[in-house]
Amino acid sequence: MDVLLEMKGIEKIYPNGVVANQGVDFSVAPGEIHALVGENGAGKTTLMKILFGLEQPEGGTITYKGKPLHIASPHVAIANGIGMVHQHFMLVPSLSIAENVVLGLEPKRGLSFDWKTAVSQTEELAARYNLPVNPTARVQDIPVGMRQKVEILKALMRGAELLVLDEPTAVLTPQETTELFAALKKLKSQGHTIIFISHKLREVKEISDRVTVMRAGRLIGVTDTATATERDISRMMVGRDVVLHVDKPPTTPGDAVLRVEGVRYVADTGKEVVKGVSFEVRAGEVLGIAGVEGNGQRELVEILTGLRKPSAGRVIAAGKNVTGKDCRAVRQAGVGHIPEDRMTHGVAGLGTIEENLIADRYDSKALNPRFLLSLKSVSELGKKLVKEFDIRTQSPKTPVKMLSGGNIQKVVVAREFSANPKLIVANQPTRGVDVGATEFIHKKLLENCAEGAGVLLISADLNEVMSLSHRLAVMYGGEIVAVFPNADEVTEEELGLYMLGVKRMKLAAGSEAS
Amino acid sequence: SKTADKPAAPGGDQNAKAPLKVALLINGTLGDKSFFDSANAGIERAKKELGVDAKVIEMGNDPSKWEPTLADVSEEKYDLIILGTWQMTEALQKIAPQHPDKKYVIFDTAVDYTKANLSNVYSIEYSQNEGSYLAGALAAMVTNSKLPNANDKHTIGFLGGMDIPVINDFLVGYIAGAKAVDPQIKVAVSYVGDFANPAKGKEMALAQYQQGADIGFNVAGETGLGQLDAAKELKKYAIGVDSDQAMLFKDSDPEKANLIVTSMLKRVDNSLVRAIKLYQEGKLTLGKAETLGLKDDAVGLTNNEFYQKLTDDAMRSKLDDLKAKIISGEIKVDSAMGMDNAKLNEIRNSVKP
Amino acid sequence: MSEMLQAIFSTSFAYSVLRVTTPLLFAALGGLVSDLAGVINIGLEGMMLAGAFAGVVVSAFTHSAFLGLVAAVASGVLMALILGYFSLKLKTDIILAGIALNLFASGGTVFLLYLVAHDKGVSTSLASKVLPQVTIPILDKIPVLGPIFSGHNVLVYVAMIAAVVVWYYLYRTPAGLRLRAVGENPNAADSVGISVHRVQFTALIISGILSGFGGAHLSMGYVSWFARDMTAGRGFIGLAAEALGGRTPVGTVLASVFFGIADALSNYLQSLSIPSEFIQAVPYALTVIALAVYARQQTRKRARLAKLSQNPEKKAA
Amino acid sequence: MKKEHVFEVVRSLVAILLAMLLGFIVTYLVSKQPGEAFQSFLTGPFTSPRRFGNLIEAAIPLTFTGLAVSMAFQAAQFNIGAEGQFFFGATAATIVGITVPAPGWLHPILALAVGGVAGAFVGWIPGVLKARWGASELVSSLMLNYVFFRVGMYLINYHYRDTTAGAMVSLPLKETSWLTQFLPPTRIHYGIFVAILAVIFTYLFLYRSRWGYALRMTGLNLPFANYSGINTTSVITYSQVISGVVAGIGGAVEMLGIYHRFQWLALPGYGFDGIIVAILARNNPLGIPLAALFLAYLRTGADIMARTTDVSAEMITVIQAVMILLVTAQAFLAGWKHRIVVKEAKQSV
Ligand SMILES: Nc1ncnc2c1ncn2[C@@H]1O[C@H](COP(=O)(O)OP(=O)(O)OP(=O)(O)O)[C@@H](O)[C@H]1O
Ligand SMILES: Nc1ncnc2c1ncn2[C@@H]1O[C@H](COP(=O)(O)OP(=O)(O)OP(=O)(O)O)[C@@H](O)[C@H]1O
Ligand SMILES: [Mg+2]
Ligand SMILES: [Mg+2]
Repeated sequence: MDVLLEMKGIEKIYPNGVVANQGVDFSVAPGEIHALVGENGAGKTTLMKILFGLEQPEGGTITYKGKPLHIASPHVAIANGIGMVHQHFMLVPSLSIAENVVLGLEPKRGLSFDWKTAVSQTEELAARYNLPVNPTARVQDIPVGMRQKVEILKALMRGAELLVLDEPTAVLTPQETTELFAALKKLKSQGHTIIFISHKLREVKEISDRVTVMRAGRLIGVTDTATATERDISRMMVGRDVVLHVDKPPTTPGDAVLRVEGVRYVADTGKEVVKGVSFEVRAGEVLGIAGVEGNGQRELVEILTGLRKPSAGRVIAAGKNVTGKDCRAVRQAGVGHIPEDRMTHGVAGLGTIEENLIADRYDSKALNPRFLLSLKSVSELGKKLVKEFDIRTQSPKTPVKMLSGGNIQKVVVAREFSANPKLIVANQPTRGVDVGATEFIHKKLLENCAEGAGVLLISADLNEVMSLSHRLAVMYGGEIVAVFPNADEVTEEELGLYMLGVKRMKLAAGSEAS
Repeated sequence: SKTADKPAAPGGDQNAKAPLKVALLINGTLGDKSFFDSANAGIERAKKELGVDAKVIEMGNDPSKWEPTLADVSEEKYDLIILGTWQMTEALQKIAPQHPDKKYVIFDTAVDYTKANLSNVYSIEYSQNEGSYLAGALAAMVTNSKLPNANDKHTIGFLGGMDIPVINDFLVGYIAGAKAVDPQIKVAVSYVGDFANPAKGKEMALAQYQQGADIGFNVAGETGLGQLDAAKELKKYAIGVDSDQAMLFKDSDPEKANLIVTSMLKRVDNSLVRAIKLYQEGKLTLGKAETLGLKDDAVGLTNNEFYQKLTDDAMRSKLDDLKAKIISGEIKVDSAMGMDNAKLNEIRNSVKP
Repeated sequence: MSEMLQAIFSTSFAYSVLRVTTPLLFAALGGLVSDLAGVINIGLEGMMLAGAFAGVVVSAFTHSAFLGLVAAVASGVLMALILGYFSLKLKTDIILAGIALNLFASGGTVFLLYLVAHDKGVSTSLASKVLPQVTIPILDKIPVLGPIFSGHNVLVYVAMIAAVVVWYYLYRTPAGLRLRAVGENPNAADSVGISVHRVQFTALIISGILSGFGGAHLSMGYVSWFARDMTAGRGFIGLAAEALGGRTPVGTVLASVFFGIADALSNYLQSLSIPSEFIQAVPYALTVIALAVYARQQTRKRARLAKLSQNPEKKAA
Repeated sequence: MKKEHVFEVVRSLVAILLAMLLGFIVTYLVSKQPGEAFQSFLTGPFTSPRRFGNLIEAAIPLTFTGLAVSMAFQAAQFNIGAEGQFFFGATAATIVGITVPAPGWLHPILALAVGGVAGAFVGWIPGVLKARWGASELVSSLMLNYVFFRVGMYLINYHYRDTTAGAMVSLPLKETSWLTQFLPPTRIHYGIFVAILAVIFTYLFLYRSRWGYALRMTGLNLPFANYSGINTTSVITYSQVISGVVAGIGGAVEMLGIYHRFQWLALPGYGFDGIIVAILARNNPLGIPLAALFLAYLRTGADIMARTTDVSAEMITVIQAVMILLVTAQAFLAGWKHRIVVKEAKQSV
């Protein structure tokens, strides 16, 4: 079989001593879609960063198109037709899409940057690969799905023949994922080669020709996708069998722990992004809110949790009116919150695990028996939670930043769940988290629910909302457009139609989703 | 062995071959174009003319370092330690009695001889107010003169570095001298608030000139040099201070030099050479303070080619007359030293434009 | 008093505002360029000082004001390279490196001044050159405008042009696009093959060039010699002006002019019977007040926007 | 891990040596007595008790401003204003020292307290402007230095000036207010204990109190702190206020311990030095006194060198700048460090 890229014996040790890659052999055939999978922290991103010249390996060789290639910087990679779409987007928020796409290859007229050509080049490219975007929009104003497209366009603009996509679907809706896959297949048919990283094995099965599995910095194996089942792959990844589907226990919901009444929110730009949303969450139930990102879910969650003040409406959490109150008041009412972006809101990266675990209770009597913080109590709490929530770390005193994404998420979950909340607002709780950790977080979520907490679950991962929720609502354009009292009676496709605004239910105003 | 060649007892011991060891402590830095530079010049002259072995030590602008430096230097092998300014008096009053074998000269201030046994300290004071009196008189004559750049307003300027006693001592003399010549005189007074910001000094001087002054006196260290640039730019006159500022620019910028009528100097250099010489001769009046003024030529206006060119006989004879009266005691010039703010304000307000 | 008011509403006051503003503007623009590239430049003060010094010395020895200016700019650049080498290559904390650079310039210039001029304070013994004053032909004849805008030192005009050039460079050229991208998200720039270090070095060099001009204006325009520490905090004021101006070229120019006016005002206010200390504090106090007022207004504007739509909702309810 | 610590020490030593070498080369070029000059620089501070005392005395104010700056830095706030806070604290303490009649033990405490309050006030302004309206604390704290310098000068000049003095100085402080110098011939004074207390206080505050925890989390990640229920508005304000208190007390200590009457005509520069100290100590309160001693050692050695040899004070400023640059160069010898890390990681795998 032909080989386009061959990485041999790749070794990578980060300056902090983490061994991220250990003698990894990885090869890709021309024209294939090759999936790379593994648990959080397995070293996938690192391997790809080496390929793209963002990191330098301590050992190993790279052969590309039959010739040895030393990739000293992304510049070299780009010049050789290697493109990469990063797990954490690498875009400049204040610039327009067109500017982001042409950055580094700017068209010129005289001395000036040729804005018109930049726009038309972006348009052409978008049309050619069927990735429609609005070139003049600023990146900071566009939804995540669109950003994903911009990233791909960026790579294609540079003539990428080998395209690396690091977890591109983590933030997409099923429809968007379908669109993306269509685009990828088109690329493949045009002769591009694609490396595809994902934690969603279903997608891997759907799109890839072959799969390489990594665990703890080592290569575990390569198989043809067609001959392996999801279960096989996940066993290779984790080293044990994983329960891929949760059985949520039946529930008899109690009193309302959250009542949202006619909440509205107007952004700085003057645009109304939440348009009079009302619903209720009862003790012991999971209410799922599905929706494409950027339809007001983020603002809604931030209003419910005290990060934003609503422009109008009321929020009653655990019987207390917390409308317009700050996070502290909301927390005191008994609300836990798993935020969408763990690195921005969920943790202080440079703080230790312990420090992050006490963030919501640092001033409690238990931790401050006298005047000072009791280091002993803090450390006991840390040890207890690290154990209980299976946070993989050398010590609770390790800075959170050193953990892999999945483990960082567990830190957040540990803090929020251990506070015995009456209501949990969980926004994308397992985004970018590997199968093992996802299983764990789901289990914990349902446990809390069974103990009587109400859960509001917001997720772009349909599989997740559908399997965990008792009731389901769909948000589109700042409104709730559909409510399903029994989540088990809906199909993915139907949900997708509501999410994209194609369909819409007639709901009585004020009593939506109640 | 080190103790063997300990310098001989000071005071004109003829058989001592070892030259007199002198230290000059600068509580600031050199390059002030003012009395530190002048003191330094005096030491240079003493090296040449009197054969002393001297070291100049810059202590910088941090007052907390001054006392320990003085203490340190007092323990080293110097015979005569020279220092200046009022800020050093308290330290000297503390340290001098601990080193009776060392001799000290302090200039531009006097120690309080009642506070301790200071029989090894000689103090030199200058009547800068007397010199400034003459500068004020000259300024008043210039503004009323027919000189090409003089206007018909009776306004003169004063650019001070800061609103502090040493500077105000110049001001008080200056105002008094100006009033003596022209009772109608107005004096625009500005303080820059900084001794090392010549651009700001220039800006303030420009403001004074634009508000009617046609001559100004700068007493502001480097900041004051900005006034000279302002004078050149607007074709007005200036009076320098502490070093002969016309001569500073004689070669590098004659146009500017031509506008500097004179400079008011404190001749620290002369007074130090004199003190060292007296010491070598064993005649220095240690344990006492001396005030040097116009009569000792320790303060006064510079007489150079530009002064000659810009002033006429009448002006010069008037100045000579005033000088004689001050020396004879017929005119008593007020001093800002020890003056309170109320009195000072009264003086400033009496000539406010 | 009336003479003072007359002076303040005169053309010469406006003229002096431009002159006072010039060195601040150079520093502020220099600070802006490096700040937008993600390197905060605390060393502007030192860069200016080096420029002021080199301009005087070289013009004195070559008898050419132009070569002096070139040297001023070159030494600003040299300081920028030192700052860049330590902060970008050796990863010295950028703020610390800036402070060290200022120390370095402060000590180094006096040391060299002593070597060349045998003076530790001012360079008056060197016959250094000044840059010419420029009379602008037609403008010159127009009342009011002529006396305000014509007849300035050439660097005053260079500063005005520099403001436009900096704007153009930052917002209209590919290099400016890259520079802003690097400042906002270095990873993004890196991922498209732009060398972050090279862009940041370039930004520092531009910063050095502008500071060099600013220094030259002080010692070869404003006054005609070098004096120790003669920048007297202007580099910091420039940095403040850039921050006050919201990190945009237009804002930076406005903030610099604002500071220039406040400073010029304080020079004229001395004839009031107010203790000089208070008058000297005027420019700084005004800056704090302006900063507070502006920030407060921004906060209010945001609050007002968010409230706007409450009204329709209230009506509906 | 251990080897990494060894490496840090070695790296710093090599950097210092290199800076010294550079300094020596320059000294060699400009001095007729380079050997002697350099020796006096290195060993000068240890050649007499008084000189050693100078080192300690110099480290005291640096400790205060270093602590002050690091407190703000820990909250991710800039504080260029320590300068003005220090200055105004000293001014306020001067006034108390001159005017208030109080017994010997109470007087200094009172003066320190008032100095702290004055510093707090100067720190409060940028804090509250930032917290309420997001106004850049870099601009406001810098500008306030210049403002409060003038306010202080006005107070002394117009209300507490010693009119009998031949310079702009305040009336002498009452002896009851002095922090006694207890180790003659040095001028080491009781202020050193205040400094030690300040170090312990800031350490406990930052690492052992709930307010310090809130402050650090705000500094590490402001949105996170907000989300966790920390009142970040008040944290930002109090970080600047406490920073001001520490700097203000520092100014007061310096005034009561060393000066005994106010005599500054310019800002003394401890604020900027405090930034150097804070960065050298990586904002760790326990490292601050060491960093302050290091800087004080450089300065004292330099003074002695300038005083006893023909090397000028300016040259020394240059050498200091080079040392600070090299010693804090993170990437200096980084390649070597990486090889050590790689070797260790490979062994442990
Ligand atoms: N810049 C870095 N410095 C230090 N350690 C790092 C760095 N980047 C990654 N690591 C560590 O290297 C290991 C491999 O990380 P990598 O990002 O390659 O994992 P991954 O397989 O992409 O994980 P995920 O699925 O969570 O994205 C992890 O332990 C991680 O903590
Ligand atoms: N300079 C660094 N030092 C230490 N750890 C780092 C550094 N840079 C990144 N890391 C950590 O390495 C880990 C891997 O980083 P990466 O960006 O590849 O993905 P990740 O956060 O693990 O991904 P995911 O979002 O899929 O969980 C992260 O936990 C990150 O915080
Ligand atoms: Mg990854
Ligand atoms: Mg006249």
